[in-house]
Amino acid sequence: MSEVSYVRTEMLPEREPPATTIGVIGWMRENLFSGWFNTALTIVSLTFVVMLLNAILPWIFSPTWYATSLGECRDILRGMGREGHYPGACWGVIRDRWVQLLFGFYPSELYWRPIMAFLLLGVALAPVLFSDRVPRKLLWFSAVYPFLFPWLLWGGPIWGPLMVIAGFVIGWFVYRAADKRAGGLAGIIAGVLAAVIWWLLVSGYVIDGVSAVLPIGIEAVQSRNFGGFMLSVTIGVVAIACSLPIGVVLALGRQSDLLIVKALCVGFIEFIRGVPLITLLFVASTLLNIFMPPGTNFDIILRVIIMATLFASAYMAEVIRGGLAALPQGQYEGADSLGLDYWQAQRLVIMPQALKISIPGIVSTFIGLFKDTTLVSIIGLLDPLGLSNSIRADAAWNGIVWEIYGFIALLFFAFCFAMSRYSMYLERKLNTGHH
Amino acid sequence: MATVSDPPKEAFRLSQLIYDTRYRSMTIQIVALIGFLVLIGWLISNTAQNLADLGKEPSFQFMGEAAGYDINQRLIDYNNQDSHLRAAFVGILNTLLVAVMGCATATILGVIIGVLRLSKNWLVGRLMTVYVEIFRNVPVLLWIVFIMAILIETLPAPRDFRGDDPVASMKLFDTVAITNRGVYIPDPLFGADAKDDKGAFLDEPVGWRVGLGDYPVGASRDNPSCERYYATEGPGAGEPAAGCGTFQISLDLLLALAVLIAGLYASHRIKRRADRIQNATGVRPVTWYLRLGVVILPFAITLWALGFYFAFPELRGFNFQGGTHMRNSLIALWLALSLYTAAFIAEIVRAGILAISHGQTEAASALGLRPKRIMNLVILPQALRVIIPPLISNYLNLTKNSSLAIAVGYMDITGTLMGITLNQTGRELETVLLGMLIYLTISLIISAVMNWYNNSVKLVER
Amino acid sequence: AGTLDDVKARGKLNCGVTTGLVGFAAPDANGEWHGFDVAVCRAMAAAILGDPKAVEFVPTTGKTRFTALASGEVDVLARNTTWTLSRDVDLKFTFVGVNYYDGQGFMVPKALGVSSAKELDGATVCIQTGTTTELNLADYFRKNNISYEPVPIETNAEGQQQYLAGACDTYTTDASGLAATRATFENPADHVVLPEIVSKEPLGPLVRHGDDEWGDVARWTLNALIAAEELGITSANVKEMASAAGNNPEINRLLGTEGNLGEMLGLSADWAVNAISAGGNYGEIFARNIGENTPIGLSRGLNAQWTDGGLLYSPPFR
Amino acid sequence: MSELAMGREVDRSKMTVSDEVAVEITNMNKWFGTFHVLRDINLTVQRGERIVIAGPSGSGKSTLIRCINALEEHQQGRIVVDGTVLSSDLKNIDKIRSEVGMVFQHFNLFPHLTILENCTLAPIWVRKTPKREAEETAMHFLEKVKIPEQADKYPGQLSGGQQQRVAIARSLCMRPRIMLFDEPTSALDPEMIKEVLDTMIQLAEEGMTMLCVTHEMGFARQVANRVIFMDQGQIVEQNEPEEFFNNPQSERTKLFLSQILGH
Amino acid sequence: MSELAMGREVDRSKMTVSDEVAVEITNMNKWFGTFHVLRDINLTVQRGERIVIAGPSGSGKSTLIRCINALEEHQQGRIVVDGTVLSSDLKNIDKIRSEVGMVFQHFNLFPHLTILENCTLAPIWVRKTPKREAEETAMHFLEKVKIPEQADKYPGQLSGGQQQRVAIARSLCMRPRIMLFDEPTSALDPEMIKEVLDTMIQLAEEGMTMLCVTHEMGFARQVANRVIFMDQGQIVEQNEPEEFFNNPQSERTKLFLSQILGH
Ligand SMILES: Nc1ncnc2c1ncn2[C@@H]1O[C@H](COP(=O)(O)OP(=O)(O)OP(=O)(O)O)[C@@H](O)[C@H]1O
Ligand SMILES: Nc1ncnc2c1ncn2[C@@H]1O[C@H](COP(=O)(O)OP(=O)(O)OP(=O)(O)O)[C@@H](O)[C@H]1O
Ligand SMILES: [Mg+2]
Ligand SMILES: [Mg+2]
Repeated sequence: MSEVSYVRTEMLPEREPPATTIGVIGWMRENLFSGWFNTALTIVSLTFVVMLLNAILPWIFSPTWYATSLGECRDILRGMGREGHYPGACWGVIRDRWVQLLFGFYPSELYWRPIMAFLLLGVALAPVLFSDRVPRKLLWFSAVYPFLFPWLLWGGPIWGPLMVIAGFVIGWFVYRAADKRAGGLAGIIAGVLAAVIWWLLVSGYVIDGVSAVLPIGIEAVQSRNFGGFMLSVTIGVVAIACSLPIGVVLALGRQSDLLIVKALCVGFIEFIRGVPLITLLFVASTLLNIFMPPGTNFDIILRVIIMATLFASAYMAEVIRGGLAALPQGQYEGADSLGLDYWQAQRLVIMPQALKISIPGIVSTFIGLFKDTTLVSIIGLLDPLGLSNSIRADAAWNGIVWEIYGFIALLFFAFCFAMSRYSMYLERKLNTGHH
Repeated sequence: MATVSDPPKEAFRLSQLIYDTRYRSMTIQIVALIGFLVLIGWLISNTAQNLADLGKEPSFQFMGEAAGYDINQRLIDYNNQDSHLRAAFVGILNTLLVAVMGCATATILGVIIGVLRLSKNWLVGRLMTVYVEIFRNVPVLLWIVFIMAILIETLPAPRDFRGDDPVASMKLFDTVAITNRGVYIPDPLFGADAKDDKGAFLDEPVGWRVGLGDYPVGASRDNPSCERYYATEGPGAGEPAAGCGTFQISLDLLLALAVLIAGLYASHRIKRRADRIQNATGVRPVTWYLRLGVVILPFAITLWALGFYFAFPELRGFNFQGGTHMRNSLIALWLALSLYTAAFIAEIVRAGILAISHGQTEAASALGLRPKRIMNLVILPQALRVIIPPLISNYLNLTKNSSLAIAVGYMDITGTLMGITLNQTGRELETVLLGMLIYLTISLIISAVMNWYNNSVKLVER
Repeated sequence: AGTLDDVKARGKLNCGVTTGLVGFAAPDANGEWHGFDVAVCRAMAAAILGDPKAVEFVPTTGKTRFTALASGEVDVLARNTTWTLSRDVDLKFTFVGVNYYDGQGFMVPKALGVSSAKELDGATVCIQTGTTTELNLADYFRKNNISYEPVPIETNAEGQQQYLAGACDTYTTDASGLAATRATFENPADHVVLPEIVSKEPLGPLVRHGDDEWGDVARWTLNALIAAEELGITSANVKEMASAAGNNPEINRLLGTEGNLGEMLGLSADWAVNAISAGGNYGEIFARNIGENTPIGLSRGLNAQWTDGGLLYSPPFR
Repeated sequence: MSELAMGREVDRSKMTVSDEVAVEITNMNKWFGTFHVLRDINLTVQRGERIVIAGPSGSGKSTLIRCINALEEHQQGRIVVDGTVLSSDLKNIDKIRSEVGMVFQHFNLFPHLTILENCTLAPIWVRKTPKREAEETAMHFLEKVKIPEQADKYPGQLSGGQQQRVAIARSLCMRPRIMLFDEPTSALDPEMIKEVLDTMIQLAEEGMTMLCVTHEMGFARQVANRVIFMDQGQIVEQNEPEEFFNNPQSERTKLFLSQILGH
Repeated sequence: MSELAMGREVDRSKMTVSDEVAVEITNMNKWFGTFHVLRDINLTVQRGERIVIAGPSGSGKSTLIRCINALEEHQQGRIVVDGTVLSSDLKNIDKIRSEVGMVFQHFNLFPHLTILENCTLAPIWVRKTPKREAEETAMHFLEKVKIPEQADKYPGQLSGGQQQRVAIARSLCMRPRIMLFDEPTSALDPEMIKEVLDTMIQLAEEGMTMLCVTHEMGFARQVANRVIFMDQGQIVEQNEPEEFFNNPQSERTKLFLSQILGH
């Protein structure tokens, strides 16, 4: 055995690594040129990127911002000596139509309303999405916002949304009263019934009466004036918001051990998820009126929103079911042992947690739905994609293709990319969650 | 010790329906069921009344009437005198065609991109990230019309191939023509298919290698198109003409496929034998050439014997003739769906591989396994369990998204049944419901496969 | 209540148009709709409500247009729709007249050297789906026993794009559409419209079956525009002519200075004055939207007054 | 097993057993599917009694006490809690649950609510106590379990021992007449076991009726007035703690005790 | 730290050290980016030696032994394992890896393979052993680690201690000449530590050359013939266990030992 005993008397200092492993050279060796295969890959990709940019950049840089027709663009480019198949982009069409692509036919003097609605959406979502940084008081605003949003967009007398709120309030009081006398389930049924009766039968007269006396309101805007990007966002936001409660109910139904309820929920969810959205939109455009009592007439955008809501609810139900499944059994038992009944347990203990876990999934569902709103162009709604056709039907811009598609793609990309990043951030936060 | 006396056996009280856990669930379910039935009844009665007002009796009779329109791409015989039902069937086949092609391509692309995204090469990794983000965050419909526009605008038109000094020329030794009407590729044909331009049969078949010809399923002697099929002599005797039978199966193709499958089976046996030898001796014999040969040789011989040849596309008249024509609409839809779905699959593949902890690779390399073996024996079997369920749900999405075919005029089931048929007959209720039913069936089949797979590969846990 | 009352109560006319077709209907940058079909709706709005701007335009596709009308979502459909028996009888609509006599034609590039549709054997044909053209085309080629390859497209803009890029050899649609499309080409002279007109395509506004009062309003508004041209009433002189009864009794009856035609229709006496002031008489509308001095440059052709050898022939206002 | 609770003298003065019956179980049977978990259980608990249930894993201890507050349904036999017969009638179940507190092995606090909210949730919604009053009660019990200062924190921010004490306080806020404990200390680190056991002892000293599944034999010796030994779904032996530990009758009990006290 | 391995007398009869060199590390340096993890390491291990490496967290212990079987690349210096110089030559790396077994803190068994398949995978694919033979070897080693009856189960069905023993068996199936252990017991519950340490002692008794990163000082005392103390990427002190524990030289060693044995 050799001399084993060894004591280091002075500690060695930290030294710089060999030059080839650090700095730009080290980084390139490590990340771009490690081995012949990687080197080849690097060269191929570089060539590809250069070729792509070479093809696209000259087209993009084209001084046609102020052109008023495609012909004028062509003249400008010809004047610069740029001819050929694709001499350059014709950006005039974007300058001419970008407002329309954003707002559709919404009256221009009322643009502040959708802008405000979407800005306030941010405020209303803040307490939900950034619960750790925003005061909880703001939740009140979040609760009112679902009524504010449609009012701002569609306008009309203030009494409409107020009466809807009144329905909830009435339902709540009836629930409280019936709950005391007859217990949870009966209370809920009575509450829901009271609210529905109020909305369907009573509120119409009340609105008419009150608005005759006190005509407070803002100018009404028909939903067929909605268009462009605003239409996409509106469909997406309304459908997701409305699908949330339906999704919760469906998810609970699917989780329950009541066979018939479960079968109904599973049937609905699987049906909706099994057919393409476009067929549901066909239903909206051709069949929904047939299903309704004779004489009812929703306009097409409302019908689309209804179908989009049903569509989103099925996906939402699955997302929430995931959230429910992630909760430990002990939470249910804890609530049971304290004597909370089923609905109290759901409302106070289970749902707050399950929904929080589900937020990233909800955001993803929203992104998916939002992208899918472009499908409404197929049934003739003028979302950005539908508008692109109308714009091309204008004699001045007949023949334009890439500029509009590019602009629309950019809008969608910016929006969806931001949201997907946010949802990833949420997921990380949930994974490392503090409490 | 105090005792509680037994309460008297109680009779059934109405309140038990609500408060007794035994009956309560029944009550809720029956209320739900009644509510559901009332809703359905309400919808049906509304529908009936509305239809009566419009004077439209729900009926599927129109499906038997002549469709009157033409479909450019069809996998089975079809002309404008065929029924709407057959047109719908052509549509279903087209849907399935693009779905299958899309799933295959999306998987291949997705796996490559997903793996490249994990590459140590910074540039490649970044490029793939850009790809994934761009494709996921832009609506698929936009991609479809975008790619269609690219195909139409940037590829040469057939007229560019014309003239003494054509602008464009065919690719791959004049066998493939890429035009903005689609791509023409060589068409694999058998001896029996040799016909002249007009589709008439050549008097002199190509020697003895004439193949077996087609078999018309559902042919009958009453059908005038089948005259030649039942004839025993004359040119093309025994050959069914178009329109004979519900559909026709190429016997040559069937035989060739059978031989191919047999070859694959033999190759599988060889692999099994190699496994056995390895188990016995530890050394795995080299068998790839055997396995390749046993697949390819018999297949090639069969093809030769059946008079297999390629029909090359050729510019004649307005268009290229001969060869298989993959139309723009198909290509655009196929590419867009594949590229879009590939972005999602890439993420799934990446996540699947990342889900396998680094420790697994380390442990395997510490045992002396080579990287390729580690991939095959350790990483992939585990990653596949993570990857396949979401993969299949992406297949489902792709299939559903194929209904956007309508945006580029690809005649799938949405284009035929829920498109032109709906429009020409005004039967919204019947066509849309039937269309939904078809999609639902396809989806349910796919998800049944998914569930079966999920259950069969669950990792065993404590 | 009848549609007329509904419209009056609503204060707006709901009018179904295309999602965009050059010359016939398209929104401009301000969201205002313009075009030949649009003008009919504006005239109707003016006649009924006195305000040509009181129209809501509902863009429809080939697929959704009939449902929109049948379900009551629109009051009138002015979307270059061909009048056919089955649409009238089976789909239960009433065509109130013809505002454009059209026929399906073919456009080909000059370079192709084709001079007749019969030479199109084996050609690739771009065709809008969901229209009668699809069936006409199939019939025509079958009748002449020649083959073709249809390329279905959804909108005119797409058709134009495919045709220009050479993805189809010929583009077929109504001749008006062809001319309109050709007019916006960079080099219109490089393309010809073939002489064959393979079908009759009388295009006109339509309403639902069963509400004849409303059908009358639509029918006679259209007729008023046509008659106005025949009688020499223009947007420039209509005010003056309506200010006092003139010596042409028909003009007087039309402009409400004599008789009670407006009342019979359930409209005000000056309904026709309003309709004509909205965008002028038929000839003015034609000239402004699709006529020879517009980029589209259609000649009147069949759509000239009967007095000029055309087919436009308004029943008398009496 | 840990004998950590032995630190102080236990004051048995208030730990009197009254004549009233708190829980009475007669011929109770329960099956999970075809598996017979509880067989002919007969058990009477007087008000003020402190019962410790012990037995090997899987012997049905948890199932037994979960039957008492209807977390599990039993299929045969009778359970009477505080004069109320446990039937499938929801009202009875509600009544019993608000009379019976339960503490779990894994605390089962609600992570999205603060400690105070955890404690006031049930009083407010089930007992319909005004919020102010519920909060006062909650603070009282939090002081009793010695963590009033944590009231505004979330469960995730507390140690295991603290969480379990909150769980006890939460149950007490409903002012239950019977407390059930299901291995309240077995998910805890040794240092924390003591603080929880102390709290339980304190509760016992105040005369609470307790049924406690635990392997803390020190606690059983000090506090219990009966130890019940279960095996294979049956009550095999029950006795006073002294007798039970020093002079077990059944073979199985002896084996179990030797294992559990052996090292 | 747990001294659970102390249960039995260790038989040192076979634990002889030969003259042959098993591992020789000369002036080895390694950086992670610009961070200097290993600094001028010099270490010679004789065949049959059992070396325990200790040191504070982050001192580079894991990195050092991972360099020995090329799981990490070193940038300067020479490592010779069993006569083979560790270079970037793939063949050498393969050779070394099949001579050197490694056991990880987190077992890293392959969850999709049964225990038996885990053990036969490498012998079949790397050593080209016939399957039958590989399985026999595997069963032999599984018996040695005392879990032959689990051969057909999946890793997920085993307890941590069992899994770690399987991991040891899996390494042994390659019949390595040197074994590396990286904190093999630190992810285990106390009861399980003992069974794993027992297995390792048994291995040592049979004369296996071992390098073991561990904080089980009882094990070090009983089995090791050298303890190496590392700090900040350097070998600060090495000595025989008796000397090392009773008479540490360097200040850092003393501090470390006081912390680790302090309670
Ligand atoms: N929900 C259930 N479904 C089916 N079997 C169950 C269920 N809950 C418990 N069991 C089984 O019933 C038996 C008794 O379980 P129980 O939890 O009451 O035992 P225990 O005595 O509390 O054991 P431990 O000391 O491990 O907590 C066990 O065999 C268990 O596997
Ligand atoms: N892959 C890596 N990249 C960068 N730094 C690393 C990497 N692996 C380890 N390090 C760093 O190198 C240092 C030494 O790590 P090592 O794992 O060898 O420490 P250790 O002595 O085993 O500590 P422990 O007792 O915590 O396992 C640590 O500071 C660690 O953060
Ligand atoms: Mg238990
Ligand atoms: Mg380490």
